[in-house]
Amino acid sequence: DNSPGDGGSTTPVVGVDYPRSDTDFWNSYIKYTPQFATELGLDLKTTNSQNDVAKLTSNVQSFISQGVKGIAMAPQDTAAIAPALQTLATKKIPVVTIDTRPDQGKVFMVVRADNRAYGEKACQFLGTKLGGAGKVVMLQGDLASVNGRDRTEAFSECMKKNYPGIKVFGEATNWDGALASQKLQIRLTEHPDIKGVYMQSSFALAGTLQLLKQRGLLTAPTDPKHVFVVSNDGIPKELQDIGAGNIDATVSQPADLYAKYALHYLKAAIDGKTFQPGPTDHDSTIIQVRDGVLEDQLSAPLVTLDGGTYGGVPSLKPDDKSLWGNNIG
Amino acid sequence: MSGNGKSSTRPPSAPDDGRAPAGPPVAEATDITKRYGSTVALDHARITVRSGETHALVGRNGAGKSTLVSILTGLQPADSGEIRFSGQPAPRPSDRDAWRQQVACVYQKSTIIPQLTVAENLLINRYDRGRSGLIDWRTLRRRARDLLAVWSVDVDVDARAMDLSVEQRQFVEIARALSFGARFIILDEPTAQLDAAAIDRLFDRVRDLQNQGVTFLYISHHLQEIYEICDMVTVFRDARHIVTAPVAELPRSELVAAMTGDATALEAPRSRTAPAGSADVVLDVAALTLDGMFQDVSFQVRSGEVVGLAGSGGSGRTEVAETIVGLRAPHAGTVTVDGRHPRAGSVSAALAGGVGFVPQDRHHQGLVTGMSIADNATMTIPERLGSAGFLSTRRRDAIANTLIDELAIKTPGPDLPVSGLSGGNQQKVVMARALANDPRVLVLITPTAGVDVRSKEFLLDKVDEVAGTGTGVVVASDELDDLRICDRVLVMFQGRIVADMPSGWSDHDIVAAMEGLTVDA
Amino acid sequence: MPESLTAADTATDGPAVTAGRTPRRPVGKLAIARLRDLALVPAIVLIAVVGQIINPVFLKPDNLINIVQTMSEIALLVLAQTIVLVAGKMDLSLESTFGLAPGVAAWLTVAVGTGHGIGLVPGAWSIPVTLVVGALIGIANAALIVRFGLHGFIVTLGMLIVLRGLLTGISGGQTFFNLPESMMYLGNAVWIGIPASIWLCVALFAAGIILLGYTGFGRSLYAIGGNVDAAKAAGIRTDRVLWIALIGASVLAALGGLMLSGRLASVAASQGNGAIFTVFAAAVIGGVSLNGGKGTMFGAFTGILLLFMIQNVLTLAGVPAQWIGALNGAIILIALVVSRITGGRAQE
Amino acid sequence: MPESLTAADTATDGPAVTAGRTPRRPVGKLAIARLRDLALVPAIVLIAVVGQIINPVFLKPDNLINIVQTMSEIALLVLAQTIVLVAGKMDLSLESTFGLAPGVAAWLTVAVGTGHGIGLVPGAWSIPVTLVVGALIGIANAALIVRFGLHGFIVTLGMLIVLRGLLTGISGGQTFFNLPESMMYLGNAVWIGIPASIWLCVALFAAGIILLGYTGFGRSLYAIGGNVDAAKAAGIRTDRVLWIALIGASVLAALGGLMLSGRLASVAASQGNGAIFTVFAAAVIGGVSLNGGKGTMFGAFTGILLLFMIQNVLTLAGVPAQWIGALNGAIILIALVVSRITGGRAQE
Ligand SMILES: Nc1ncnc2c1ncn2[C@@H]1O[C@H](COP(=O)(O)OP(=O)(O)OP(=O)(O)O)[C@@H](O)[C@H]1O
Ligand SMILES: Nc1ncnc2c1ncn2[C@@H]1O[C@H](COP(=O)(O)OP(=O)(O)OP(=O)(O)O)[C@@H](O)[C@H]1O
Ligand SMILES: [Mg+2]
Ligand SMILES: [Mg+2]
Repeated sequence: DNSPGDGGSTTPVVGVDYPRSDTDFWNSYIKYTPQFATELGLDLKTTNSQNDVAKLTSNVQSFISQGVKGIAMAPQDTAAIAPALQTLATKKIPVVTIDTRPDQGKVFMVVRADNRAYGEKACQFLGTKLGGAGKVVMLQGDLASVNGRDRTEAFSECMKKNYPGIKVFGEATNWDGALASQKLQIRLTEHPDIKGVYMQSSFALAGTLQLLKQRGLLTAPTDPKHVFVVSNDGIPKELQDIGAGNIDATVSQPADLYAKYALHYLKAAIDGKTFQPGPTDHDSTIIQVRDGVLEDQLSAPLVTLDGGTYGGVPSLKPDDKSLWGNNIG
Repeated sequence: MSGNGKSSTRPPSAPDDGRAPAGPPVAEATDITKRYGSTVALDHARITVRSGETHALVGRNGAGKSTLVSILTGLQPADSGEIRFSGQPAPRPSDRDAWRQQVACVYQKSTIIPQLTVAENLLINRYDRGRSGLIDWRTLRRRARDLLAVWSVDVDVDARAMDLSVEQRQFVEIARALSFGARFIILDEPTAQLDAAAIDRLFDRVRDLQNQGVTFLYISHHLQEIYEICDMVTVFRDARHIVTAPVAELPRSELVAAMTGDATALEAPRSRTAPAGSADVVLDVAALTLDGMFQDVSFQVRSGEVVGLAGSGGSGRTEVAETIVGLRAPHAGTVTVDGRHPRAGSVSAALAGGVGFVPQDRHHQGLVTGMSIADNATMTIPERLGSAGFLSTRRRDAIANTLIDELAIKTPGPDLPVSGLSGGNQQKVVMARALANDPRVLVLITPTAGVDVRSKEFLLDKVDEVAGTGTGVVVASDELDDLRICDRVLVMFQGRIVADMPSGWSDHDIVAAMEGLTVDA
Repeated sequence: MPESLTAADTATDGPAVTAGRTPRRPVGKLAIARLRDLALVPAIVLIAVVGQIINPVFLKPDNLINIVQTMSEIALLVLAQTIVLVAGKMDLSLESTFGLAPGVAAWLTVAVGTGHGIGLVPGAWSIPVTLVVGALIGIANAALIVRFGLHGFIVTLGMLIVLRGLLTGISGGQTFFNLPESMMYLGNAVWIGIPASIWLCVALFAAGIILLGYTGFGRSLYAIGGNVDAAKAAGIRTDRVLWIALIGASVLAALGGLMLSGRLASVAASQGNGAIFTVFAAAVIGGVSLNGGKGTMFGAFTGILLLFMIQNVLTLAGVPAQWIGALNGAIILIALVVSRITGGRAQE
Repeated sequence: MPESLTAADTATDGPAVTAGRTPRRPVGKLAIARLRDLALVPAIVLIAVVGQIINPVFLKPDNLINIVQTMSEIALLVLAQTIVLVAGKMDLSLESTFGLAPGVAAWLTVAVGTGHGIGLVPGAWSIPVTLVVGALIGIANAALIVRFGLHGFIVTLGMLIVLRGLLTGISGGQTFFNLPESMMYLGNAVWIGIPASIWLCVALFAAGIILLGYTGFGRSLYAIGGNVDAAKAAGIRTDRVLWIALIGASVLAALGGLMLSGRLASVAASQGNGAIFTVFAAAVIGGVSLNGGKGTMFGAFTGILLLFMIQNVLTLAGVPAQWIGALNGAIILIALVVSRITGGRAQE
């Protein structure tokens, strides 16, 4: 299915579908992508599926019509993408998925950080800081999101296993800051002795801090009233807040690496390269998830003020130059 | 010139008998033109209303009367032409208060706001304010109560307007219009919804005001009213001014000729020959009762017979008719059509059983104005338009064309939306719909309401003709013209039939019976 | 009451009179009515030309099929909504039915363990289950609106929230996958080189055109939407017609949802969320009146087609991700405004 | 004649005639009107009792303050929508204004580098900017609806999509942080031990009650919503009143958005998304008619209060996350149905 127009020697056309454009994290990804495409010498076509897998399927179709040689996507619904992958497989167009791992079908490479690890890291940090006892609120994302679910499950399991003395209140928030704030407020009223908050994404960041401030709970970590707050994403604002002592930790989701390695693997696929499970040259490991699906598990570092190690999890300081949040804007 | 109009008993309003009153006219419209798109509603029309007179404005449906009213009251500007009040140019269009000091109006279209209370409707936009600048509801209610007392309208000023009867609402409108203290009052078909007693009350009040020197512009399709209370009459036809003359100098036939542009006189009232007593009974109403509306109503209609169902508003005549056609389900009693009992409370069963129906008000129940004439006229007979639920547009249009010819509906074709027809023609479409299924029983409720004289004549002729083919007809109306074509008239009062008058009744008897003064036979 | 007043009045004006003076019979009028149906065709052509200039892929058969295929499921919602709107009602809950009906089918048929279904009934039941759920929702709507006389907007707004919540409830917010074969068929089959969903969508719209224009039932819908009391007085069983319309609409929505689930081989907990905005926009751009009694199936079809063509062009044009929403919205708003202006009447 | 008949007729059947026959005097009526205002009070009490039983935290002052504080911003949307609904219009775009207005303020005031603003104007301008953006949106709506006579539902549906897109556009989809002090004030200040936003919300509703019930402007809104031609004939400048109502509503929505932004110390690109459903549900449960001319501010307030109390109780009750939506929806639906049934009339 080579269209006659492109002779092959010119820069290969690749398609990248952005999953959504209304969160900080994905917007950083959107910002990085063209940057790395230029670096790698790829001709980039982009679409936005606005978190709607039907739209994603349609976008894939228009990529095909435009004769792309490879597609990177981040299907937020990992089940529904199967038919599209099948179509692409029959057309021999390689696919790299970012952030999520399709439930079925073949892809050339999955580039993602392990969402379960996010939950676990947050759990280890909070567990250590709380000394294994107390009450914690977990502000979940959307019930319908795989990544959110992974984080929820990992966090809850880790708490149950390692810190049984900690009671977790899980609140679904639909990734909505106002709703998150409302739920947190209710829980704080009910249990004024809540000592920790895990936000599964930075969407609830400002609202949570504001609420804590209002209740006089935004105090130094040494203060007994202090509430430990762990965020997730690693956007610049979180790093600043860690530096300022407003929150205690975050898990930095590597938006830059997502963009970089998505395109890296696409180019490799077009060039006919193949990969094997094992460590990579960029401080991560490729694992074989199932037959025909490799996954490059990028590291998602925990960031804390002192850069210490918590429950066996090492962390970086917020001003670490390797954090993507310190490299944009 | 001034009023020795037939039944008028009041003294002449213009003292200077025989000469034009001195001073400028109260209101004067000259050379008024108004277009709506391609419709010319007024074409260089004019009218002059002199101080103290009661001036009638008549014309067929669509002649432009109401349009002139809205221009005279400042609701909308004319395209060209000039309005003067007492010799002064009319106020600016935005200055509603200034307009209202010149002229008050009861519009043809209701200007009652159903959700608001009677008090607020009466005094809308004329609120009493307390010291804080906020509305003082208590004072407002008191003022409203005083206003209503003048009209002896017994309604609670705190009732919502939507809960009032038609007549009560009309009086609220009238009371409001008259409460501005304007010396010039326009009444656009104020009696269209009032029964005889209410009309009398209105006219008493109008005469009071006439005696106080208030000037009226009065619009009505009831020509006898013109002769009863008006001094001057202006006739509009096709958006143009035709004639202005003292009422006394324009006999009825000339008036009608001026309105219709057609010299042939109205036919004399028909003298029907009632069908032989042996004709089949096509409609048998037995002991029909609808609680709160009417009780124990029984009568029969024979093939070819026209039976009137008279009564004032609230007498139950409309409800009886609606029960016959299935719009209402009776609590007791039966309706037999042509020997069978259509299921009670089902219009489709009644239609299938051979009933044709002209509802009370064409806008409310008669027409889907956005749909074509063909669709409207054949709405009652979907089964004849094709098989298996499908319809053939060709067959529909053929049937519609037949009906259009039969009823002489003026239209370029069957696919014109009925909204494009004049009032009289719209009513003909409603009639066409009623006749489409060749009914054995035709039920008509106020079939000529709001249609002009010529159309009225045509429609009543049609009824006569249909009866001639063996259909039994019920005419529920309080208009004497409608009842005149009947072989006999049943008069209802407070939900019961109180009189059965064979043809040949006098107007007085029937009006008296409708008022509840039964003349024993 | 005052509403009918307005309706009657506004109808009075308009172009009728000129026609009134030419005393010929048939001809003209119908042609104009048909023309109004074609109101969006110039816009569609325009978008096609613009699209082709922006990206030569636009007019390739592949891309055209892509457009119609992606719109086919939502188009069924538009079809359903048009029926309801013509009858003078509104059904906001269609978007939730679109997700819940196949969701319930998946929940009941997907085996335990393979995709968080409960595997109660065999896979072959999935299509009947979907349609039955659609019908039940329609019955609930109709009961509340027709039987109890509640306001359609309010009832279906409430239903929208409840049904969406039910889908989240049974799915636990997760996506159902490993759907039974029968559920996947409609969304994936290809008949004579063209996806089945396109055939189905086009066939249903053709049926819709016939239904609205050439059956007694269809004319009843217009009559009821135009003036329900007049329809009643003409012997139309208004309640029955409304029941059928509301139930039929829900079943169509369920069918649309089924097709989408098939195409995506899954039912997401969010399936259909927000679709109602697009549906209303398409119907209205296509000339269907929100006040009832007006509009055609063909017009509605051009409405949804136009919207999806616009989206496709925007995608092909590579508009920056964060501005697609605003641009799409602006084009819709302009289309709405223009279609209302050219459609004449201010208020409808 | 015919037109006025229409209005009259509907009343002829049914209870109208009887009303005409029972000439009872003052007492009752007004009291009943007031009572109707209180229709939701029993439901509120019921929820409070249930809540207290489920979790004794419910009636603690802290929790009550929570409820009112979290609802205060959306309540302003309800207030705004009520004004528009009473005047017989609808404004769907309020939910987008709720996000866009503070979004623009943040975009213009937040310094470059600290949070992807463009730092064009000093922070002190943020409140005026928010309100001006609200007013501009209101002007756009009013121009299209009042000036050009387009259908309010259609216009504001289009605006909803455009404005939402604009916010995504200027924010690049990201959340604005590091808002200027002045933007944070209203959402955070505490006056006499109670959050400023509660004071503000209650004060504005009190003002709303006076506006609708005791000023000429308020009564004009009812008159216009009830019968616009009649209002015109009564000398009400209907166009001007509608302009003011639509602009005022947008400004109120902007203010509500500002308060939320302040409370959350940020403006998310999705701020307000989906809020319109809640807003309509609250207004309608509170007895405001979608057909205009009916409803009170107090009723609307009880509507939104009830919804937030329900949410609070559901959260405190620890209902499983996936069923909260369905339960919440079911309660709303029941409330809608019950409020319509007790409210009398079928059609409104
Ligand atoms: N608002 C309007 N828009 C368009 N046309 C109108 C409007 N109002 C009136 N017309 C048209 O202007 C003409 C005159 O109407 P008008 O209402 O003045 O008639 P009328 O003499 O009062 O009739 P009737 O006796 O039926 O009340 C009619 O053809 C009518 O259709
Ligand atoms: N309200 C209206 N809207 C649109 N067109 C109208 C309206 N009224 C009248 N017309 C048009 O103007 C023409 C003349 O109207 P007019 O009312 O004078 O008819 P007519 O001959 O008096 O009929 P009728 O006997 O029904 O009154 C009609 O044939 C109709 O096409
Ligand atoms: Mg005429
Ligand atoms: Mg008139």
